[in-house]
Amino acid sequence: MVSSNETSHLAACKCWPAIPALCLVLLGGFAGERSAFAQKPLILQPTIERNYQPHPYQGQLEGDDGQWVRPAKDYASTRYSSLDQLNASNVKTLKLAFTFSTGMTHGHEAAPLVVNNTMYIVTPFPNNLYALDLTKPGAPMKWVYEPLPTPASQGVACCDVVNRGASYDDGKIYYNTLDNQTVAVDAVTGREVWKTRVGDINKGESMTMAPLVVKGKVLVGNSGGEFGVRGWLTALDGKTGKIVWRAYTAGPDKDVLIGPRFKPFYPQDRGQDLGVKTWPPDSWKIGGGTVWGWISYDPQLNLIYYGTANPGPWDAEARPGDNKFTSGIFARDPDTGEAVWFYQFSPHDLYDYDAVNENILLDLPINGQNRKVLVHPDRNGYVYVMDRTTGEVLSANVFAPITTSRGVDLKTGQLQYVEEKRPITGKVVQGLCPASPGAKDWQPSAFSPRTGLLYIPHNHLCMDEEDLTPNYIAGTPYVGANVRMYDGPGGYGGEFTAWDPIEGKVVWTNQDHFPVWSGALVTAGDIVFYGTLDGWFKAVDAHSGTLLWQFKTGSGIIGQPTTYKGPDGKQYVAILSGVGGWAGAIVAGGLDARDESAALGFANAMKDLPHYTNKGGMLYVFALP
Amino acid sequence: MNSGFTFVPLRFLAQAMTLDPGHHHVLHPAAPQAGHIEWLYWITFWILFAVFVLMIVAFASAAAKSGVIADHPLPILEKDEEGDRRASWGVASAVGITVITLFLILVLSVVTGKRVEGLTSKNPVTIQITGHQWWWEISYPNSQADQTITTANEIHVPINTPVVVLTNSMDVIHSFWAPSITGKRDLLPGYSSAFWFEIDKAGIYHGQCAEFCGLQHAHMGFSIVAEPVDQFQAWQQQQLKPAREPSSTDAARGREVFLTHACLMCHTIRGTDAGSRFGPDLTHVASRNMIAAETLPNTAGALAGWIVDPQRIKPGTEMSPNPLAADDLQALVVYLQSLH
Amino acid sequence: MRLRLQLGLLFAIASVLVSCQREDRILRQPPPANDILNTIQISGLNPGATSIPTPPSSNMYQESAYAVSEGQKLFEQYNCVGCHAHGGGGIGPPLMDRDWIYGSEPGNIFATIMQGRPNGMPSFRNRIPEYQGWELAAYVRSLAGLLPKGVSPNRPDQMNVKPSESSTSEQKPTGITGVPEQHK
Amino acid sequence: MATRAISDTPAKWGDMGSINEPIRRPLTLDVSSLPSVAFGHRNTTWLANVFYMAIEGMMFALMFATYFYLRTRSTDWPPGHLPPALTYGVTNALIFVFSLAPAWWVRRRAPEGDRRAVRNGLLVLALFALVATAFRVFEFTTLNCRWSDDAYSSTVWVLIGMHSGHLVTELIETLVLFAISLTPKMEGTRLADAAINSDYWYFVVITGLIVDVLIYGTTRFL
Amino acid sequence: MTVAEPIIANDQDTGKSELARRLARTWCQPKGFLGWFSNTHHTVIGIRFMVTAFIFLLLGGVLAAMIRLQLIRPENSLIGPDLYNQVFTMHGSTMIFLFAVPMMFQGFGVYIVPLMCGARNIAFPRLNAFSYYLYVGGALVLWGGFVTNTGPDVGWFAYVPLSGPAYSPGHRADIWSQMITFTEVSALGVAICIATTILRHRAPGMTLNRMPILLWEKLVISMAVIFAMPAVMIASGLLLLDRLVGTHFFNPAQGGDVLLYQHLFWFFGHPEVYIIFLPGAAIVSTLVECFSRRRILGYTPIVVSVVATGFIGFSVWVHHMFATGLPQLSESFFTAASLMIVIPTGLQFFCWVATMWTGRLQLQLPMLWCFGFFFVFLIGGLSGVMLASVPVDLQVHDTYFVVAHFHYVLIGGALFPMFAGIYFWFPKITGRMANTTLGTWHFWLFFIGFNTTFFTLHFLGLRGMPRRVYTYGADMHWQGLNVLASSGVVFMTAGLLVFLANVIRSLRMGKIAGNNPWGDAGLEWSMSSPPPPYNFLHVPTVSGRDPLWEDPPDQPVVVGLRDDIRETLVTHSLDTDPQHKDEDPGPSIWPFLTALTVSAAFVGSIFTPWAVPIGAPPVIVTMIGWLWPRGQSPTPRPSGEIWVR
Repeated sequence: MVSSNETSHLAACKCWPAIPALCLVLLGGFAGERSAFAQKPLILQPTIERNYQPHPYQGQLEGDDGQWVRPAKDYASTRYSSLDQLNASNVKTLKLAFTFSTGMTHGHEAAPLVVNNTMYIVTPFPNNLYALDLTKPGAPMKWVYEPLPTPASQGVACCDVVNRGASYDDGKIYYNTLDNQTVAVDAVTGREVWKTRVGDINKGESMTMAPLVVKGKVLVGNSGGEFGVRGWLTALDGKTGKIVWRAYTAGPDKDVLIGPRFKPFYPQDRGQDLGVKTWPPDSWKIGGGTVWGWISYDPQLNLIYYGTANPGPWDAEARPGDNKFTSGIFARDPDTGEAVWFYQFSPHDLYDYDAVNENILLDLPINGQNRKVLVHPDRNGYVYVMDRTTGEVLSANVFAPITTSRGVDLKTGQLQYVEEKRPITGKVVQGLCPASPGAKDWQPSAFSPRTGLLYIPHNHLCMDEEDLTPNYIAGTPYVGANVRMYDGPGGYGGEFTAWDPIEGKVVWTNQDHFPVWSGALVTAGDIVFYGTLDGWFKAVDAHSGTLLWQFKTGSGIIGQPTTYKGPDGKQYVAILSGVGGWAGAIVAGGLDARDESAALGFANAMKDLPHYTNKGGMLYVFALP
Repeated sequence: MNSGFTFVPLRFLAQAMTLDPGHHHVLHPAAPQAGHIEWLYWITFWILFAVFVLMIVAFASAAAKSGVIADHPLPILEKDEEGDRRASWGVASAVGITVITLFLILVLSVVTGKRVEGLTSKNPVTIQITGHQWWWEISYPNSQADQTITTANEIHVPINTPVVVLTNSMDVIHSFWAPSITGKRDLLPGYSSAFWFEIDKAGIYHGQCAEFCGLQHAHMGFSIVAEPVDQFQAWQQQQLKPAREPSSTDAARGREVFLTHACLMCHTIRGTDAGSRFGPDLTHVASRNMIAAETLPNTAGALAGWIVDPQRIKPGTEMSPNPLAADDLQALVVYLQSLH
Repeated sequence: MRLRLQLGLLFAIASVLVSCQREDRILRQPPPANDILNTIQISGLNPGATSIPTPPSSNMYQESAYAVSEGQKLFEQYNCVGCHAHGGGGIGPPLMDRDWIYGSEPGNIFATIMQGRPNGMPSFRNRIPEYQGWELAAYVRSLAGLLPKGVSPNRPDQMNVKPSESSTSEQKPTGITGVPEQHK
Repeated sequence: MATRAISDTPAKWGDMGSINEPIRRPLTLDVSSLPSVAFGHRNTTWLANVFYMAIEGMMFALMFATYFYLRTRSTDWPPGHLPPALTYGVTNALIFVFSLAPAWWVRRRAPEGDRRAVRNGLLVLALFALVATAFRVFEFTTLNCRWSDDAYSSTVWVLIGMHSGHLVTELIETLVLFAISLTPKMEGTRLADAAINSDYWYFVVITGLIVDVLIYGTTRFL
Repeated sequence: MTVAEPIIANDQDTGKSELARRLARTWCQPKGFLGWFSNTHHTVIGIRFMVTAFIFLLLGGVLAAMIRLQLIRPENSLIGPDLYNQVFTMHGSTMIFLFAVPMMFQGFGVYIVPLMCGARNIAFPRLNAFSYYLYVGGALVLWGGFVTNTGPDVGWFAYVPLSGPAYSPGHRADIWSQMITFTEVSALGVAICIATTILRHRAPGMTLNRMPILLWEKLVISMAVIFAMPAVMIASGLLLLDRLVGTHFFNPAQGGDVLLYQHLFWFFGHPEVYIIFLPGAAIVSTLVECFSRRRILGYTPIVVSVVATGFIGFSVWVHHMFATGLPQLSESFFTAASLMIVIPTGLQFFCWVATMWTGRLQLQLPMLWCFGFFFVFLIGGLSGVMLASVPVDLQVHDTYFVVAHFHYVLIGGALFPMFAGIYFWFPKITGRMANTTLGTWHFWLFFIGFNTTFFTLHFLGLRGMPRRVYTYGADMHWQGLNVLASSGVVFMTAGLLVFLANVIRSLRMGKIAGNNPWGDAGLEWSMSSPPPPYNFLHVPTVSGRDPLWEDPPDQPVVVGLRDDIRETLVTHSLDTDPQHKDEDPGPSIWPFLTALTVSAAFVGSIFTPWAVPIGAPPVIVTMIGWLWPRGQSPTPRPSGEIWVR
């Protein structure tokens, strides 16, 4: 008899631990896509405004001379140009006027400035400053200024070696180099006027932000929140380059320049030495809170507004407490640096929600009352409208899908975190929206007084995060987290949204496959310009978002479009194309997306970007024929 | 603790075998919980000892009663219904007694378990203990963040105050055990659990990792320093300060050595640039009695030996050898010893 | 019985050959001599007619699974992941691919770690002991699939961001394949 | 002697053996007339097969327990994945259900010694197993996860992988039995083996359906 | 092997009769080199199991001696932590997986069960032989790994995450988990053989209530193996998958869980203790009955206890995990269950005492070992009661107290009965009596050595010495007790040497034993010693619980089984009514070849998952070779034979 028929089952199936192995060997090629939103309801989604009625802006804006002297165009940071040659009917005939290659292949985030018929472009590292003569055909180069920053500074640039541009004031172009020098260059001759070192790369500091010049003071801040630096904002004397004052983000009150004038609206921001008490001992010294974003200035109130970046490290368990004054907004007196008020968007930030985004200073009717407000689309997914005299939050509305918080308590000003989404050491927490780059990162939005809308280029990403015990080793990254990002609900990565700041609702939105990592520009011709990571430079209708014109540039666009009136009286639109930055690092740095954590997890969301675009660095200027 | 259960010679014998000089002994409790357990231990011990004696007597007397020496198989006994019935009664009653005894032990065990586990008072001191291969990270979380203390391997607690211990592990499973204080608790990665203890006698109590955790499982000790509340608070205040500035040129040089060699890649000294959390926090290293997870005394010689060749003392430890020049080493040791 | 003995012997010999160094746990041994830094060469181009013979640089640590896994641990601890992620790169270049800016020999990598490189790679000389530099070099090579699977580390107990070095093929293709879906 | 009734030819108690050999005891139990083949639960291989199924069933049970245990450790289920797509899973479940018919047929005809029916039944069963295996290959592609993603994916892959192991084993065994049935050796105990093979197929089907409920059902409704 | 020519002592079965000659020819096993690998007779395989397992007992003992030597003084540098961890892991794994189960369950069971049942061979003898070769394969993998510095170093329990991919580089832990696969498949195969033999091949008349206690226990153990071993297969299998192909079962970061492993492992681990202990208890029951010269008192309660032990054994696993911080309710439940299991064991003790009390206790060498068992196991059992209590367990868990406890339980529960059994069945296996004087020396040396070593360890545990430490500090004051403990090793080693001398001497010049030297009641004593290849000249029938004592002289025998083929009798599981006849498949080389191909696939899969697809075809081929009907078969059946349905 076949005595042990069953033996065949027995022996064969005792190898079962190997059976899945067999299957996976045979089928290794097949795999499913990761999607965190299979069935789970999102907690917060933006509200769409169905019956939008245009309500033109009632307030006053700065006068416009057709030049572009600072990246945000004006002190209120509107990025609105009153030039109206281009409009919905003729924009489709927009043609390339001239181009200029920067010779760099990293992320070009700067805004081309136009002053006195000269265009100034700052490149990414090595941070050359080019002056182009607009009066001559083809805009030949007038001069180039090469600051020769130390190459080693590239090692402390968290998210590509970008530079967000220069500012013009009083005959000088001011900008920062990656190795922490602020330079003033004579706008006419290209000679260096002064050069001041304000930080140290060995501590992980670097500088990427565009300075703002207020009342002769050059305001600059450092970068390096992922390197355990101590963030600050410094005012340099525009003439000499001497440091006038320096306001640290964390630390004792005297370092933060908190004095008797400091009157935050909410009680949790009041108290002595909160910059020390809300940190574990000595952690504030390496706690981030850098100032690498945008500064706005209200000449009337004589206050500057800027956001502070995330606390470090990302592993929040390593820094219990509210971690003041990171991930919040400061109002300061530009003359002395004294803090006037502070508000923290993300106390004890858990997700790298820097608060460095632009603050657009407007006078808006809120609840029937005309208020001096600032509008701040934050990384945490809310557009905050705040009273800029007091720091009171008037409204905070959702502009992108959010799972990490339940809303903002307008009474206490507190962000309501979702407990289940709190990253834990040693455990992957899934479906965190917005992801680390936030619902919107640095890419600045534009405000049109004609439509009364805010045009927000932003991200639509979510992530999984696992915290790890971080090690602080000066000059090396201090993060303590594994992150993997992916497209948000709906399976796309970016959006360009028109936002009604009064109603707090979305008016229209254009989806994009990738995060919209470029700045926005809106003109009096009711056209909005922005670029996409795959290299399209687009003009859309400011009322409806309809695509009117687009141009495919040589590389992905992460720059800030500007417009100006040329010497020939025509309206020009300029944009730097050159993929890079955090989002484009996968291309600029040649990263390998098989590692989902590459570029702090961003590479995973950008896996297919290399199919769409390649490295480059080119200025494109357009005009009507 | 167990005076109620004294059978003098046996007790003497038992105690003689458990004579112990140190504070690392299940039967030398220094805390109420270990005391309860010791009580349970002894009462169970004596019950079981009685059972043991009875059983041995039973076997011996059975052998004595019916034992015969014979080379060849003896004939089979006839059935003895009456004898069997009596023997069956004996078996049944023995089983009955067993059941009752076991039930008694169960009740005692559960009652003791309740006494050991139940937290008796409010306002405890909370300690977070994180296991690492092969040392203990100790932190004292505080709702006011700047009052958070981080130290290693040496746990200071106030006496007569409940201490709540939160556990966690960064790598493999460890087990926290101070025999004189209370029973052990595993530190499991992916789980955070809590237990508590309270010490009523001031002193230094030794503890050790009790779950096999790799190469240096043997050298993963810790100590609990139980002290009066005021001393404990003084210790706390001291620990909160940043590291002392070097007071001598030697110490200053030592700090330089620390900050320019491998030390700063793994250790923190608050107040300096060294901020790595991979190894123990050394901000107040000189305030501890032992180094290397209770392996060596905190003396200049041991410290120097440990820094130069830790792999001789703990093969496989994560601390790397540091072949420093003699005067650098000297300076470094001076500096570390100044960090009170 | 005899056959069984022979088989056992054969098996034992085979295992010895296979695993001779893989399972060694070097807990207390000096690393290879440091003169490697004087002999390694990054460029393949030699001035003059003949090439200078370069001694082959080897790294005993890359023979040991334990040392490579130590390297994996150190890669995390010393914040290498901060810049190079888990091989995919970020601030620093990726290490999983076949592009080696400064050479892929153990000595090249060791030199890169110890000396630093001008475009942002910090120098870890004096910061980490030499043997750890070699362990790291071994691990970095395993990231690129340059080590046999037997010594390459398994996945860590962390977020799963990529297949482990021990379960992927030895030399990985570079670049990205496949056609992306059309852009909306 | 209640069981006597079910055996048509009981052993005979007699006083002498049938073999020409001196017997030291006067009484014998003559079993010469007992049959040499048994079907169903009296077959020793059937019993061994039951034990075997108990072992494998225990493995499945523990994997199910693992699945639910890991379920408790996650807030979302499936965590960060779409549930496995239904197409191939449901098709395969239907194939399993229909395949019970040939298995039942073989099991029923084998004791009658109907070799042709058994051969055809085995062929049909093998075809079913083959189709199920083929669909299983596609099923792997629609699980919407990779075994190395996380614990959930690993469990799903191992569950279905374990079951695939049984499926393939059963396929091979059915093919081997079918090959035997093409020779004259398919008779007697081998017919019994063919019937036992059907029992094993029932086991494969039942565990397959439970696995389906787990990986397709609980990810949607739990 | 060591089996000498049958020594014919029974005048009824001189081997010269026509029937004996014909049976001997039919049931003969092949000779020669290939024949050695083709042999499928249960006595041969059983002896191989036992001899191999004993070799591993000795090897495990050498490792134990190394451990004791290392711990003899504080900060000893004799063995570094790397080797020490391998040594204690190898000690535990060898003793549990390569010695205890193969010896007590597989070897002894395979040898004795068919003899006690009155069967001509074990059911599925080829599966049985296959199991043996696989066991040898597992042993070679483990020890091959050890000698090549690839010995597992993660403890015999291999807790994750220490044994997981992140903290155990190389292939050391893979070797361990694949060894588990080998030995468990082997144990499961034997469990199927033994359970089927007991249920289907018992002699007519040996109804369930007449089954010897030893068979009951083997049946219960087989069931325990069938239900417990899958858990460790799952645990080690998932561990292997985690390590080799990157699954995440035990990775807390990705939703895995480290306690899951412990649950799976101990769901096997605790029944395993009873799988090891119950054979010992069965031996003791048999011996107590035999040497008390009376029917055992309390047959039914003992059988019920054995079955109950089998069941309760599955509900106490969590007492290995008290220190992980479980909810109090589950702690109480598992405390109660762990205490409850004392009751059936206690009941057996009481029955033994009562049997001896009411019997006429013949004090012979095997009985001396039984008394050793009573003493040692009693201590182990009672300290087990202490460990069931959560608070006490939290103190002494993972200390030398527990080490002492389970050595008292396992050495007491397995090794002492094993020696008792060896001395008892030695005459049956070899045909010669073992030397009593040497045996007595063996006992006392071993007994004294054992207690010196392990009783001392209790105190070390109470003094806070954890398990698995490769050394300790001088300031812990543990040296004195460690020296004392280590000194016991000398005695134990001496005892084992005396035993080996005894075996060698007795094999050569021991007294000829005869069929039934002890006058025992079991069927295994009814044939010549050692048993002929067909076991029984006539398959017996029984009419009482103790056949050789109770059956009348005219007890019938079975006739009508063919002697030209290997025909066996299949009876009903419950009432042993003869049901049908079956044919033993006879010797075959294929089980050995299959074991080779399966081993190759298993070992290969440690190194690459491709070993599975590459290794599968040879496995399938050898299995088809094993199962394919060939030769004379099918035996022509009488036409019109009616088959049982």
